[in-house]
Amino acid sequence: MDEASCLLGGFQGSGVETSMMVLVKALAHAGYSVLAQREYYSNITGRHSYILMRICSSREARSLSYPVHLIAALDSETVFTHAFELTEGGLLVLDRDLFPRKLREVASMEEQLRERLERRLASLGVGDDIESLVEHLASHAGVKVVAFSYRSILSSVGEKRRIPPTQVNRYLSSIIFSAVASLISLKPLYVEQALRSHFKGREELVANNMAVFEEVSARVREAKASLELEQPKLKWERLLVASGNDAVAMGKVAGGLRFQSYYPITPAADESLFLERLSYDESTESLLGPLLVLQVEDEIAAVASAIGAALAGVRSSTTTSGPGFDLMVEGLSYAGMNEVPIVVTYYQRGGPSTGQPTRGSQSDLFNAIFAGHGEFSRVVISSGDHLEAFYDAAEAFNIAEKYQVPVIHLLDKFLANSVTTMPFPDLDKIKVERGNVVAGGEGYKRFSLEALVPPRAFLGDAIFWHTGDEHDEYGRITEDPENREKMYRRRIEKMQLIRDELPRERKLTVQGGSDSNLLLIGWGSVKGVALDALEALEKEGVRGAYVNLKLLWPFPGEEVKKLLSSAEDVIAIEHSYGALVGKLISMELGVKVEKSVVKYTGRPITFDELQPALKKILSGVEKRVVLKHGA
Amino acid sequence: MDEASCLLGGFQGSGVETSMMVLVKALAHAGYSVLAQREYYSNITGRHSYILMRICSSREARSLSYPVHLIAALDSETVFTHAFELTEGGLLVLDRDLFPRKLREVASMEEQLRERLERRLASLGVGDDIESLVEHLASHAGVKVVAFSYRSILSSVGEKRRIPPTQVNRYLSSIIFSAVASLISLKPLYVEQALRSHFKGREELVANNMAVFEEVSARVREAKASLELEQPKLKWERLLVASGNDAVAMGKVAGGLRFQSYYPITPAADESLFLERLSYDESTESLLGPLLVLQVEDEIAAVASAIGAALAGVRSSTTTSGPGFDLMVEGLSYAGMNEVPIVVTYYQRGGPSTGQPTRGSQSDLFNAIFAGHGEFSRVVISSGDHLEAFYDAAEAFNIAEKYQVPVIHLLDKFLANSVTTMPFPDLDKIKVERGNVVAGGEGYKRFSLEALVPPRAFLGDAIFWHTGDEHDEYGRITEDPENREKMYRRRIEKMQLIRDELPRERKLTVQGGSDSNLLLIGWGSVKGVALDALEALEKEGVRGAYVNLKLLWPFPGEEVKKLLSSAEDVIAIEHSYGALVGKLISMELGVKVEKSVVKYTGRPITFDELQPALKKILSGVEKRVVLKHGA
Amino acid sequence: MGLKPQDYRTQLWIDWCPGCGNFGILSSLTLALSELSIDPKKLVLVSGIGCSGKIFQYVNVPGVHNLHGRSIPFATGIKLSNPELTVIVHGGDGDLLGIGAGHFVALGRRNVDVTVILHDNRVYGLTKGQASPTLPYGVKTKALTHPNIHYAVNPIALALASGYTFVARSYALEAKHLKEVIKRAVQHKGSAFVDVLQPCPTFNDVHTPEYYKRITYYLDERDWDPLVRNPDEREAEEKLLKAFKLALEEERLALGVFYQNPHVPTFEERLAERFKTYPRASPATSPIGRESRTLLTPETFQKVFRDYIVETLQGY
Amino acid sequence: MGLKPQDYRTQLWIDWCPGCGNFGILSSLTLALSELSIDPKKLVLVSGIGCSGKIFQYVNVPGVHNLHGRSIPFATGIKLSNPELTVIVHGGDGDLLGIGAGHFVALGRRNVDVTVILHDNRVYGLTKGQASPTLPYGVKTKALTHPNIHYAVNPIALALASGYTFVARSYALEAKHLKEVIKRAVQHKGSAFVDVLQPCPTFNDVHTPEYYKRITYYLDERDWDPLVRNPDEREAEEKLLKAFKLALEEERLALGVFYQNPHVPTFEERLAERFKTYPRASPATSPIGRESRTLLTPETFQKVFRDYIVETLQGY
Ligand SMILES: Cc1ncc(C[n+]2csc(CCOP(=O)(O)OP(=O)(O)O)c2C)c(N)n1
Ligand SMILES: Cc1ncc(C[n+]2csc(CCOP(=O)(O)OP(=O)(O)O)c2C)c(N)n1
Ligand code: SF4
Ligand code: SF4
Ligand SMILES: [Mg+2]
Ligand SMILES: [Mg+2]
Repeated sequence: MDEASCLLGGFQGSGVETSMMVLVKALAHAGYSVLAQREYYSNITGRHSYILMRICSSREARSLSYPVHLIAALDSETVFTHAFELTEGGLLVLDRDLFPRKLREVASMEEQLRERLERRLASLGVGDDIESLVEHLASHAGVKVVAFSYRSILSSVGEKRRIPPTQVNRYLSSIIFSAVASLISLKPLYVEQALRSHFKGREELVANNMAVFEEVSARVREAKASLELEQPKLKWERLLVASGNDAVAMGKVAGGLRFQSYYPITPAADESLFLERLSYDESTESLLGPLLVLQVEDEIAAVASAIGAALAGVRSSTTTSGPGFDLMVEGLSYAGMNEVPIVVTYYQRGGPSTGQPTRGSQSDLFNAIFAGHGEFSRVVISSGDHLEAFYDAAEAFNIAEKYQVPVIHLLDKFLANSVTTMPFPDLDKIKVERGNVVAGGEGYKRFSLEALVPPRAFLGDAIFWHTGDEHDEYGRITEDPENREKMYRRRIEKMQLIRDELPRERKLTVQGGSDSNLLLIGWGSVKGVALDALEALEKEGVRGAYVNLKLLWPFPGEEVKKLLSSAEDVIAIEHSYGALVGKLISMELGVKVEKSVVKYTGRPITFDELQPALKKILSGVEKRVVLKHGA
Repeated sequence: MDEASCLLGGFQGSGVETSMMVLVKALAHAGYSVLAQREYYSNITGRHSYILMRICSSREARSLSYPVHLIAALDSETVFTHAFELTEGGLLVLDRDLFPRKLREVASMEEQLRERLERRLASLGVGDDIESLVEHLASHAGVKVVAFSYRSILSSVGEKRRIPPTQVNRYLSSIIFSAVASLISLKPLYVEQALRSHFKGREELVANNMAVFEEVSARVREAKASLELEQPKLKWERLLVASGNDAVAMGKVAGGLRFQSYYPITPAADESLFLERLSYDESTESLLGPLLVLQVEDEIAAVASAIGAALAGVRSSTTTSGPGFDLMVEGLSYAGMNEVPIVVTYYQRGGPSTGQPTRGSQSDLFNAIFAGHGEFSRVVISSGDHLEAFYDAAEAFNIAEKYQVPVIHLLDKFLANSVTTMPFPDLDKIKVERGNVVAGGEGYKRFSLEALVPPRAFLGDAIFWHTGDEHDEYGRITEDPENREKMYRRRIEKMQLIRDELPRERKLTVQGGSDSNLLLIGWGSVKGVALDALEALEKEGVRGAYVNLKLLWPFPGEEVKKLLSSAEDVIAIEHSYGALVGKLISMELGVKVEKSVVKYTGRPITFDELQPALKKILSGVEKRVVLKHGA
Repeated sequence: MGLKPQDYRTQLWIDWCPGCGNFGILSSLTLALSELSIDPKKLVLVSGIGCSGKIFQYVNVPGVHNLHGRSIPFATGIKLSNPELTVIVHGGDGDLLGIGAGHFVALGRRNVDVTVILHDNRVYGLTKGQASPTLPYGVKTKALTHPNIHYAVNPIALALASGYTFVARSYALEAKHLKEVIKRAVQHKGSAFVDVLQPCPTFNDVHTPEYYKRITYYLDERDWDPLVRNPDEREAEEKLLKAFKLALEEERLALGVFYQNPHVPTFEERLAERFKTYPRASPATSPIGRESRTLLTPETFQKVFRDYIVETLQGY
Repeated sequence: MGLKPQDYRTQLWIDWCPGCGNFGILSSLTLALSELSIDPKKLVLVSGIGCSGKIFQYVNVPGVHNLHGRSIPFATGIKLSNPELTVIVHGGDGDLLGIGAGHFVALGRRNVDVTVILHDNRVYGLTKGQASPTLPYGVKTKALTHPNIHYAVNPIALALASGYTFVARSYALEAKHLKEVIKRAVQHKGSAFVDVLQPCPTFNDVHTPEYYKRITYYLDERDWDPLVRNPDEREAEEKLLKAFKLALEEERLALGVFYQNPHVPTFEERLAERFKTYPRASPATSPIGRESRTLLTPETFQKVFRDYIVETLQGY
């Protein structure tokens, strides 16, 4: 195989995430490309969480797949939940001590799933304990079971490394990354390096983990199991292992971020955590200057303080998710009215309301574009993958400052919480363009009507005013209807300027046969899976292209129109119920996008389900396919 | 004439509004139909405010016009601001003592206007004092000037009625309604009744005002001036004199409102003031039961407490404008998620941000429809006039409860702050339908998946749960993907139910020749002026129809499609920059509405400008006309 | 009614971390409810977003898990609409004193008869351990990258300054004390606030059970009398001041009732002065229509809206 | 610099009502600024929405008239980004203590060096006279349909409980006193709060100048010492308590400084402990790019993000 899908599972808090990080880094050291996504409950300890991971030898891992070739389970809930999702002949690594565990004993499992599994086991005539299930899989689905006692591994490691018995349990989750690494036959050096990087040189931990790795490797060898993954053929020397949150944070720093306000919310908070970690780092400070990261009392304060910072001349940003964004809307409208360049990084999660706080969606497109009373210019951009997210996060400031508008960088949980091996960005591409900045001076008119983008001075440099009320060129309240008409129009007409000036590659990218009749259209985290599905279709003789919309607002109508005009089948793909991007196209172009593939379970669209869905549409059986796969 | 336009002006706080109320009531007693709109600054005392009023003898007054036939001015700013807007041969009532006043002395006038007027006077070669201006108008525009000393009126009334000199100034504004009433030759009885009603029987005030009226009448007679308005031919016995705020409040009471929360904001607060006045009224309480009106700490609390009340089984509502609505968005999303029937009355004003707090707009259409993260069902309705607003305010609760959705009643300042002679509503039309309400009981499932609208119990009746997280049928958190898919879909599919079940007349009304090629389309306060413009066009041989969209969301696509398909010229009319209703149509139907008349100065579209604008479009000269008239 | 504490519990698996102080709060709450013999249907548990907020589904009474920070206005709408209901708010320190601080202050001005129970773990639990408004300055709990740069808000002092008429502190792991305090808070007529010190073993590795054991002590009501016994402003002020002084003590944390003034009329009582029929006929218990028709007849319409009605006098 | 008070005034016509207390606040403010010789460009006046908020355009310094209730977070963003600026917040009682109360409390925890001046007219002026959070219970001002059903928040007590390190009360019509208090507030290092009693002749016909004349008195600093003189917790606590007691007095209203503690480090000072270069190099005064390019070179990128960089070890 030149690619494999793996699943690492355990209860929340049992170290699954650490396992993932170590494993991804080890794989990166080996030269594989990896995409790994965390799927977890809105819970701190106890609920089921798992990592879905794609590892590729010869191309970029850009989508996930479920069923998987390998499951490494820390607990029985993982086995019960996912075991049926092993591919024919897949590998199942589990703790032998779990064998007697019964389905009904898994207290943390949600009722609906338990009932479904009970029905399924019953209909298959399989007992409701792990052992029966495992036997069934081995005999009926060719699953290769690698079972050993995790306890015995830990106690032997504990003895060897003289770890106090109360602490040895900490290494439980090391077993699963070790198992995967062993099954792929990763060199110990890669694992060791990964551990060293993850534990920042705390050698004790590294050595203990390596001891686990060795023990597990031995069991894997004993079991004569392996995942036949080809050696990596990718030619990278150095890369980044980063989540979407990380990529955005790095991009912001590259783009000159100086002030970030936030109120904690999933899945946005990790971005600020990254920045906070950095912000008091002496080397960062000496290299870049101060980066102020401020945790505030709510999202209203977050947007308000970010605006304040921007008025002081600082590149400022705030980061949030749906519920928080709702609270920022009034501030956004103020930023529009006062032409304040702020960047709001908006990570979508499952809505409405608190919704599914730790699951993904792309259902907030219209909230990002239309929320806010009154008409004003704003820019909404999105990123198709981690590297795009990095560049876009930096560029967002340029757009904000050049056009003096609030910019919303619309991302989602799928990207935010997936970790990937990301190419090194080309820093030459990162510009810092501040637009029409002036020193002020006598008679300075902050809101001059002379050009669409007025001259901007910073607080401290000149005397001028801001007000959310309609204002004159100096920024003082006026209700004069003629001034109103001109000022209002100027603010809105910036949208056309933005549309005119932004280069095409900031508006959209097209990949695949652009001469083909099939056009998939989507935005954000849909990109990877859409491209993989297209590639697979191409192998079956169907050529198509994917339009990755990057500029969502102002809508790049001209460009999209041209693309649509030559296509026969246009299919919108989105993590939502409404295929909102299709509606947006309809609004802007007056052309209905009738076909769509959507998913709103909170789980990402996976490769295995998208390709058949597209085929169903292409064959004319359906116009709209709702995807539902995933646990 | 069978109709006349009048303008009453003075500085804010000088009694112009009282004048308006008395005059409208007096005209109503006489049997006229009146529409009067307040135009004022976001200011308590001192800035220029005026009333624009249309009085009709033989048909319903439903639009305003500017220029006007009559100006009654309390101060020089009124004269300077509006005098050029008198029709040929119009009447100007003013205080003779103002004659020496110079333009540059009007401190409260905004700079831009002053400069424009200075240029205009200079270019006409007219001096910059009132006297020169008045003379110019009299000689060049046939204006009939009725000037007398207001001071002398007051002092003579003061003497006659023994009013202490310090208090006599309170009657200053009585001069202007008296002047208008006299010029129309209203019977004193009507004026007296109006005063009695306005001052709630405080006879002293009534008598003092009547004394002013008599004095002023005498001066008017002396001046031999009159407005040749025909005697009313309308056949009403009893009507309501109400603002849009009042009409909504009455409708809510009729509809069973029991809890209204609010945070003060223009132009919404007057609705709550109406309800507060009523709420502790013993007769109301004994007739209707308690009506709780709660002023809360902010709009977040407003929507939250309204939701709380609705969960307790109460018809509840909150009322706001753009900035406040922005803060309610997160709550709205919660109401959507928990299928809570609340009514949010949303009065649009000029945005973005604080914008023009006391001016009008319809620029929040998309905020009302799309704000809020995640996808959920909501209903957005609008009202074309006061009577519609009354019915709609009542019906909003039925829609909310029958479909268990938040309903947004989208109105605007133009309607809110205009007072009209409103026909008596037909109470038989007011239904109270509570939908699927149950008592609960064992195993009660608040969010049953069995029907699109689940059974609703009230707090106190049963044990069940609510959560903004995705939930199971009992209302308990679950993240199960299958439950998610079903629950999410059920909540959204209610939209189709609403679309299917609502009768056509709740979706839209069409007036005019529906067989014609010309279709004007708009919503809310556009209705009156659109109908008047159509009527005028018809006199010129152009037949057309006006589509008054009442259901804005879910969009009545079928019905609109049918209407559009037969029309050649479709023109959207809206108080906005973007003609948003056209974009909404485009989104829903995939048909672009290319022609529009828009206005975004904060002033209402007036009859005099709409008709020519439509003609410009019909003749093919323009596709989009931006109206700018009004002071 | 003889319901046992466990009758107030649902059967759901609880997903708090092992050792979490929330377990203690939950069990003291159900103990208190059982001793108070509250009809489960007539109780509403309103909770915010956070680990704390999840308590709503573990208690077998109607639950309204709402928005982060908004429990107090939700509770206000519920309670005033149907004053027959007993309403208890549970929230975290972020929920009630961070994003919800404005509502917290506003409730003090209203004295609506609801109980507010603060799960005070000094961190934002559910978002993975950021500093909450009650985390003291300079403390670095597990998930912080750096010691806390903010000072802490003092919940007791803030409640006293805001006008709460019952203010107490208890500790999640002192089941009996907490149960008693909750009982008194629920029985108190007016806005009651209980600051419950709550260990969060997962993220707050500084304010541990050992820490609280060391730092807390019980108020001895033999020499500490928090109750304002007479409707007398002087007594109220004096006791408020003493409570405030006690609230400022940070070296040791007193557990018990800091202040209780039963003489301030509740919002409901003030409403009842205005409505003749409230709370007997409340918004929730008064009819709103007659057989699918409006309550308003043409006659009542004319009475209620008399000020807006004009008769044409044409012909007079 | 020798600027006169009128140099701090713009030429705009002022649209407050005749007799409005805001005129007094405006003139005391410009007096104070002139006596403090503040460079107008280096001052930022941040104001909320309300009659009070309009002050921003009458003062000839950079003004940020923002959203209703949000001045404090706006001011925080400005001040922390550029600590060279002097930042003064003006807001109404609805603005700062109604919709903005959450931010008001949060600022107390931060002690950012800004001054907050409350225009306390006890009504919502600009929306036509509704009750504000500072209107006492039972009072019926002109525009209310019924006496106020809410109790009032006590601004001074709330500020003290929230952690403001300078808390004072003055009166809009006592020009000299107010000017002095504003000066001291602006000079105070930390979050300073001034509650300015402000007549609103248009809507508040109860709390008139006559009323304030009757009810107010000056604190005599010969026997009232609000200043915490030593960095000593005990002294601070004692003075805070005394201030709180004074704040509870409602029969007569003291004018003057209630409490001042200059020993609590400001947020800026606490930041400076962490950033080596702050406030000298602040976000506003440090470069963000080199000639339209990012500051990050490939080398610095690798240093800054070292934790995220992985070398492929293929071949090892
Ligand atoms: C508007 C909004 N902002 C942010 C969040 C994310 N959020 C969820 S729980 C929480 C804080 C939890 O802290 P706390 O209130 O102290 O409760 P705890 O978990 O500690 O019990 C936050 C910020 C949210 N749900 N809504
Ligand atoms: C979010 C929001 N809600 C409501 C308003 C309307 N509003 C304008 S001023 C004001 C209150 C004014 O009262 P206060 O803050 O006391 O200031 P004052 O006018 O008395 O000086 C309100 C509620 C608004 N502008 N924004
Ligand atoms: S994170 Fe803390 S508060 Fe939340 S459940 Fe775990 S221990 Fe309890
Ligand atoms: S309403 Fe009151 S506060 Fe506002 S300007 Fe007038 S007097 Fe001043
Ligand atoms: Mg907490
Ligand atoms: Mg006020």
